[in-house]
Amino acid sequence: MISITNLILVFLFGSLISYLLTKANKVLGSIFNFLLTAYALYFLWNIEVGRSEKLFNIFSNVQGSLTVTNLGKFFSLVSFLVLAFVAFFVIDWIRFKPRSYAAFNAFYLLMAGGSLGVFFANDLITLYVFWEIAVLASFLIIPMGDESSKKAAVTYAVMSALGSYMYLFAAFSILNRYGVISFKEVSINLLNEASIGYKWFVILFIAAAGIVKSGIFPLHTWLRKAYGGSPDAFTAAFSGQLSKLGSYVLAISLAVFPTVKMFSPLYQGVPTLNYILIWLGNISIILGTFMAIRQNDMKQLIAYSSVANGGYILVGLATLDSIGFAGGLFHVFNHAIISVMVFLSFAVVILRTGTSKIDEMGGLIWRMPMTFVTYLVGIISLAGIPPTSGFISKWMIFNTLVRHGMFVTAAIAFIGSVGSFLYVFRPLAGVFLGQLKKKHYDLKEASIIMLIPMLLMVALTVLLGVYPKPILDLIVSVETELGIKPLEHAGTIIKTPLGSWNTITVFIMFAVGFIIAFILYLLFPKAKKVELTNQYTGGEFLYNYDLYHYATGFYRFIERLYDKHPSFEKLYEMIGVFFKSIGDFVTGLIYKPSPSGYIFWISIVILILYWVRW
Amino acid sequence: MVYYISFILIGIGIYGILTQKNLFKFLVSLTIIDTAINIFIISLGYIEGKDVPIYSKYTPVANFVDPLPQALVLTAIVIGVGTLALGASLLVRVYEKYETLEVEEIAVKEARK
Amino acid sequence: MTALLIAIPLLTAFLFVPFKEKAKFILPIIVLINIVLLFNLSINSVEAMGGWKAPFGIVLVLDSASFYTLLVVNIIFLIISLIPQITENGFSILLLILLASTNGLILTGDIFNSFVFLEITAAAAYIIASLKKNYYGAYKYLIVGSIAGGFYLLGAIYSYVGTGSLNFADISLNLNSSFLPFVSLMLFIGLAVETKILPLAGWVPDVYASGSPLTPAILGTGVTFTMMYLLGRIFITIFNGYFLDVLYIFGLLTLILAEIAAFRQEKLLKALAFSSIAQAGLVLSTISLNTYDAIKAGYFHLLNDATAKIILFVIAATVVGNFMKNKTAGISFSIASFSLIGFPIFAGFRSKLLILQSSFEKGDYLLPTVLLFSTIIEAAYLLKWNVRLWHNENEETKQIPWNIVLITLILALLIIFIGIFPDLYLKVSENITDGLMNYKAYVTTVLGGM
Amino acid sequence: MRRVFALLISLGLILFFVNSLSILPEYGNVELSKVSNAYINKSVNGNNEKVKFGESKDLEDGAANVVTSIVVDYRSFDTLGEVTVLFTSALGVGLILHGFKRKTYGRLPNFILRVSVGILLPLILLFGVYVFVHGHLTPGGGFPGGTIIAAGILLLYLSNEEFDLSKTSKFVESYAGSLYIVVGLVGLAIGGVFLINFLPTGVVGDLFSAGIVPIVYILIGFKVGAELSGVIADLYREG
Amino acid sequence: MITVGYFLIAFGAFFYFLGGLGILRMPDVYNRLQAGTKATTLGSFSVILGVGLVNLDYLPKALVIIAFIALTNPVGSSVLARASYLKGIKPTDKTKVDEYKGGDEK
Amino acid sequence: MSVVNYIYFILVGFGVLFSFLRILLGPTSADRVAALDTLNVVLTGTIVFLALVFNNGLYLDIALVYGLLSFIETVVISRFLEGKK
Amino acid sequence: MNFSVFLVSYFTWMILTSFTDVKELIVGFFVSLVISIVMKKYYRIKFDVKFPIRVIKFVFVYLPVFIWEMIKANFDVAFRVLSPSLPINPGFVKIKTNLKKDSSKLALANSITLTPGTLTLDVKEDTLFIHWISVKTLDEEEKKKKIGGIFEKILKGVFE
Ligand code: NA
Ligand code: NA
Repeated sequence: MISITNLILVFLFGSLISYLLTKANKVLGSIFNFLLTAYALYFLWNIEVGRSEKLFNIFSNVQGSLTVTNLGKFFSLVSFLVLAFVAFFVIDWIRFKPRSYAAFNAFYLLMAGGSLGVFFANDLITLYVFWEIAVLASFLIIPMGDESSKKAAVTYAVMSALGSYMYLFAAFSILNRYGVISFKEVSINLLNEASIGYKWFVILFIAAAGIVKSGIFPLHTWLRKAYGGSPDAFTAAFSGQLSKLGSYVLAISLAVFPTVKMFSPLYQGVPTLNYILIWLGNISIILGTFMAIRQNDMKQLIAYSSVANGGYILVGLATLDSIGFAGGLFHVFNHAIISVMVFLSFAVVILRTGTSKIDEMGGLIWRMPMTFVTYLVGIISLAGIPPTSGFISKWMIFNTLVRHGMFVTAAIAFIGSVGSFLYVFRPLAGVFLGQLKKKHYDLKEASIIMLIPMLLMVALTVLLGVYPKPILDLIVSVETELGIKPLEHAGTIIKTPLGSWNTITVFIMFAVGFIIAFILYLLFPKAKKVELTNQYTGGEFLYNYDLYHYATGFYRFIERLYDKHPSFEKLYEMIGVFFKSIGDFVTGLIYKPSPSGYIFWISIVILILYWVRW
Repeated sequence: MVYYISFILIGIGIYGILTQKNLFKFLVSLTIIDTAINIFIISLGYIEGKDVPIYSKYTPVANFVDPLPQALVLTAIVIGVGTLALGASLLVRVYEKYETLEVEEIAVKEARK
Repeated sequence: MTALLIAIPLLTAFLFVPFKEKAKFILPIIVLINIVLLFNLSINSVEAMGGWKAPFGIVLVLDSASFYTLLVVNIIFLIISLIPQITENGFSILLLILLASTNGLILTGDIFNSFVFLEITAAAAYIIASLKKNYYGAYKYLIVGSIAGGFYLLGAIYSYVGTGSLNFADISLNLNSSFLPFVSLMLFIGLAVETKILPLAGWVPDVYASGSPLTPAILGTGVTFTMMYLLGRIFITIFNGYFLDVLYIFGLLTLILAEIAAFRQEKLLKALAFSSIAQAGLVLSTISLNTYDAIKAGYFHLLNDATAKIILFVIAATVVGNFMKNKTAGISFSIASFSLIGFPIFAGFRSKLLILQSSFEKGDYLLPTVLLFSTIIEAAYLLKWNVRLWHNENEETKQIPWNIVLITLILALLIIFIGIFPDLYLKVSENITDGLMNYKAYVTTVLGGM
Repeated sequence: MRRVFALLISLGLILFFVNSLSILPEYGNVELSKVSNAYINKSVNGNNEKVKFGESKDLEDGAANVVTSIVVDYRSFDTLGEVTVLFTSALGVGLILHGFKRKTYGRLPNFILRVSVGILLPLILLFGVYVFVHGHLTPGGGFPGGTIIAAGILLLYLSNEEFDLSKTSKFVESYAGSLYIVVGLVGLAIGGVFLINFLPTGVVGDLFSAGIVPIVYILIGFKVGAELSGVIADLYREG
Repeated sequence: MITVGYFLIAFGAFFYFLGGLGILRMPDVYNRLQAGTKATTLGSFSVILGVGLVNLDYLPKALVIIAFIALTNPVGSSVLARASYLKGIKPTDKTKVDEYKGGDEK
Repeated sequence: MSVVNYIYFILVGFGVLFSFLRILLGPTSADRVAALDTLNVVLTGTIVFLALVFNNGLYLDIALVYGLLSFIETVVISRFLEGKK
Repeated sequence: MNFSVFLVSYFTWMILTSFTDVKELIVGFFVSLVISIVMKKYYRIKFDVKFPIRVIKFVFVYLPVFIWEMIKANFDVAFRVLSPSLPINPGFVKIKTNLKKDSSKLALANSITLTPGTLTLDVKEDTLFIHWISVKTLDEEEKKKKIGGIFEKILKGVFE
């Protein structure tokens, strides 16, 4: 078995090979990508926890190293599951990409390599290094998407930089204060740290990187445009894999650095800091849900849903409760798979129709039934409807919230769940149901190559919804490692103080329900199909489809509630404008049209320095 | 007194640069400042009752003012001349390009581009 | 022998006056000779010009700081000289003069002599600044540069009055402390203009963004490096840390303000010019921390900045349109940008780490904060420009010459190499730091056992 | 308002300088620095005798004009730099004004000026040469001498619509400058040090004294004359 | 000899004074030049010759300077007067005749 | 003969003062140049006189250089004033 | 090489160096030689057999008259400047001259400039343009006599 370091290097240099291969033959390069990610997945499945490798000297006295932990293993498995599936999808998808395809594949591997390093980094700075590699690689892929992606990429990079640099600042502060950076030693030092303020600063600053990456309020604004604009297949990996780096860092800052032991509990064993993070998660849930509802672009819609789901994950992790934390981790897995299903089916739709606007489509179920099924299962899981695995994780989180008496939070999480019904239904109805447009009559279903990963994900989701044991086992080992009371489960039965959950029973119940519903559907007469253009009014034919597309103003009644809402997106835009005006001011200050200005400054500097200093 | 004169000349030069709007006058002000600095340096080497630092039949043995500032000023003057020539040639070109040496008119023409 | 580093390029420049156009062929050879010669000189030697010993005559001091600075600057000249396309007819003779004067500035142990070389450098710089018909910009530079030169001269004279000597080492030993404020203030004004410290760096955007690749490529790298060295020599070695607190504040202000201004620019070259100002500010405030690690980090970053800036400026001024038809150049450009922003793998990351570590070590939290904040701004505009240059399609694009592509690519690979194995640059900056900080050794070397 | 500000700033700067008077010696009451003392007594390398005009022989430096002995001997390296500044400027003026033609006024040249310059010119040149040949003995030297020569050329430009400087000046400039460095290099070869005064220094005050000093000053005279003439020629052009 | 020399110096100084006064009092540039040139030329002759007489060592060079001034001073004034005229600087209103009009044409 | 020195410097002092006034008053640039030219001649003579005052013949050389340069100054400025046709 | 240039230069050199030093004479010889070679194109005075006579005439005839006229001129200036009414009656006049050589015309122009009430502005062929501080007549012959008068005759003797 090769070392992790070598595997990472294989990815980093593999990106060059991938570039050349793809340049020569698109499919070949993509197959290479798939094989590499698939091998990594296999490698990670078999990797033994506790392995440690020296990496490089960061400073003469500080050594960077890699260590395999259960937490890292869990996250990396989830990641490479997503990466491998998306890579498989890309094998066919990339044939339709006219430019930048070679760079796409190269950066894809670069991102994978970076992520691998992040999950096995043993210290703050090594993590940062790989983190930035992954960020850079993803930044490079984003602008290969549509027009809006150019700006989105920069916004993404800036927000990432904000998070990363807060993290880096904290990391160096720690290095300077304790002389160590490995997670284990740092957490020991933090436990003995006398200054409460310092602990707050460190944890919040480190968490900042995770907050940005997983799109938690208030640093979520980059997400809509970045997901919406980036290349369609990549969005799946972006949401399914890359955002999980954020969750990973959040898990580290909350559990590896044991906040429970560092801060006195505020309520029911949950420390203040965690409470604050839970509230950030709450807001993200609300915000993501309600913003998703009003999107017309299906990718941007699910992008907002990612904000909400990032919120769920954070809420789960921040409880630091046996079941809550497990729920958070489980949701990491679920959301990863859901993202792949949803965004890959979107990728197919966009590939075939050339648009991502909901109101420009309709009735695609008749042309792309398999894609529809993938999306359907994806959103069922997303909405947390049993018997999918999406329900289990949400249920674990609800359970914990209720148990800890956080009823407001629980209510919010519930509202978010209900809201998700609303938004996932909009693409469902707008894109797949309803009238098929004339121009879409000749559309074809996705190719076999594309369908394989999509349908495998469908199967996986249902399977794990029924039999979540493999995941739960992994989660238990993580919790054990982190000193959190491990989840009690018996393969398909999850035990909680509020009762237990038997996945098989639930599955059977729902399966029966579905069958009955389907029979009913077949029995009852169907509505007559009408051509959309056959509408007329006052003797005039109407050609303005959009006005009559029923996805237009779909949730107008809800949207009216918050039409003129204050938003952080606007706030950041304002900050941008503010900086530009400062920029103008500074430019004007320094850069003068006449030499007088320069001499003015020389004189002023002399006068000020002289009179101030001496 | 000489110190004050050179300081005032520096002040005049600075004032000139701060208030002028004609590019040529900047060069003039610059020259004033240069000259003032040179006067100042020379005066720093002046010793009352002493002679120009040249052994000659008029002053066969040393009874000289400080020769070093003079030597330095000689260098500074030549450097100043060089700068002046460069500035002048640049002005010729500026005038050729904008047909004016007024700062504001140039700014207008630049903005129009 | 040390004097040959100045004499050879100067002699060549004089000889080639009647055949200015031919100078571009001789330039690389001369630079190469200089580098070879440099390696044959012994470190920690003092050479008295005309045989007049310090403090009476002018001495050239070759210690580890000046040796390595010379090495860096001469290599920069070598790189530039290998791109003859960017030197317009006759301008390469100016590079010979500039080479002589920067070498002189680095070697000289005499404050008035440094003024003279400063003025040569400035004169050559004004002329180079006038490339691409940028006469007005060059004129503005000339005015501000001359005033600054005047203050530097005054500083030199004041130190003469306060010491009775013009020798650096002598000044360092004997300068009457009542002179320190005046002398350091005046020298600071003189150097601030050339080292691009705000608010005295207003000339930079005009000069660097004229569209000529040569102007920023040489002024923003070789000359800047020389000036930063001189600044270090004066304020660290000679004044032994006096005044550095002021430099620290000015450096920070420069860093943050220039980044904000760069963010606002609508022309790439102007943005790069402001970025160049900002990086100078960063280096300045880092070395102002006046610890071994900080100074090392400062010069290390200066090296990285120079490497990146050559690539950025040369490509930005030669590539019209987008990178898709000039992919290699585009990749080099992006690598240089990433290095400036400080992404891992790239050299700039290393310097950022070193700066952060050294400032934390000093107990300074302000510099890291400002640095990280300004890096975000820098990332914003550099990445924006990268995206624009890679992904705009409508502009027409010309192929750029192979040697520019090759040289920038080699430099870009160097950036990655340094990012992974930083020892080469570290060694250089350690040696520079050693030389600059070892105040006693300098004085003893120059003045003998005084 | 702008003027008031400018006035305040200028006054502030003047005040800044005036404040520095507290550390400066009183005017006319300066103490000769140790360096200058050594220069005047020609004792950098340890000569304890008093220097006497027309008598002292074979000193470390033989120039009667102490300023010259500083400029061309003790601090000759500065002067090389100074020459380079001028050289660079002359070069720059040429590069900047490249492509221009000789300026004309389009009117009858001034008869009186033309004729008088015709008579004066050789005398001006002679005087210029006189000044730099005696640079080590009398006030003056290569820079004023060269300037005088260039002034003569300027007069020629002013009085004559056709005159244009020949290429010869470029060669004069080039060779004079190069020879300066060559003199320095010869010193390096003979004495092991760049710009060392390797010729006998003679008797203080003698025309043939001071070693390389008069030679260098003559070279400088030619170079400066040629350079300034070149600058004049270039500035006397138009697009 | 020395007395004569000093007398000449004092005499010359008086004409220097007159030259300055003429420059100040005369109404236009042409008249100013008239007064200034004549007075300063004679003044210079007198002063410089006086210096040469007081110290005979200086006499040769003094004569060179006198010759030089004799040649350049009137030329300078002529050149300036012509330039003023060509630039169009108006003479005083008292000026009656102008026979120079168009004198510079080829 | 310090009496002569006094006489000389008082008379010449007034001459210089008057010229200065004219330089300041103008009104045209030609007037200023005329005054400057006069002033320069006076100064040339005065430098010669200084040779006597300081008993140093080197001033004669200086006077010659000064005289030459001031003549050229006048000619240059005149040529500049005259302008193009 | 131009011999007259050489002579004038060498003579000037000797005055400048006070005829003292043999080394100076040697150096001066070479300097004058070079200048006379370089300057052959630009010099205006030619030496011939009549040269000594000309010098004698110049020194003993021209100079006394010139100096006398100049002193007169200065008292004229003194009178005008010092009198409160500033008695002037200026004008620009032209006079014809018979002198042919450039150098003699220059001498005439300079002489006129330095003598009472007149200032030469320009010379064009045989015409001198003069600023006259008190115009007394506009008659050609009388003008010529009053302004150029004696000098023209003397200069003809000296130069031509
Ligand atoms: Na005159
Ligand atoms: Na007259």
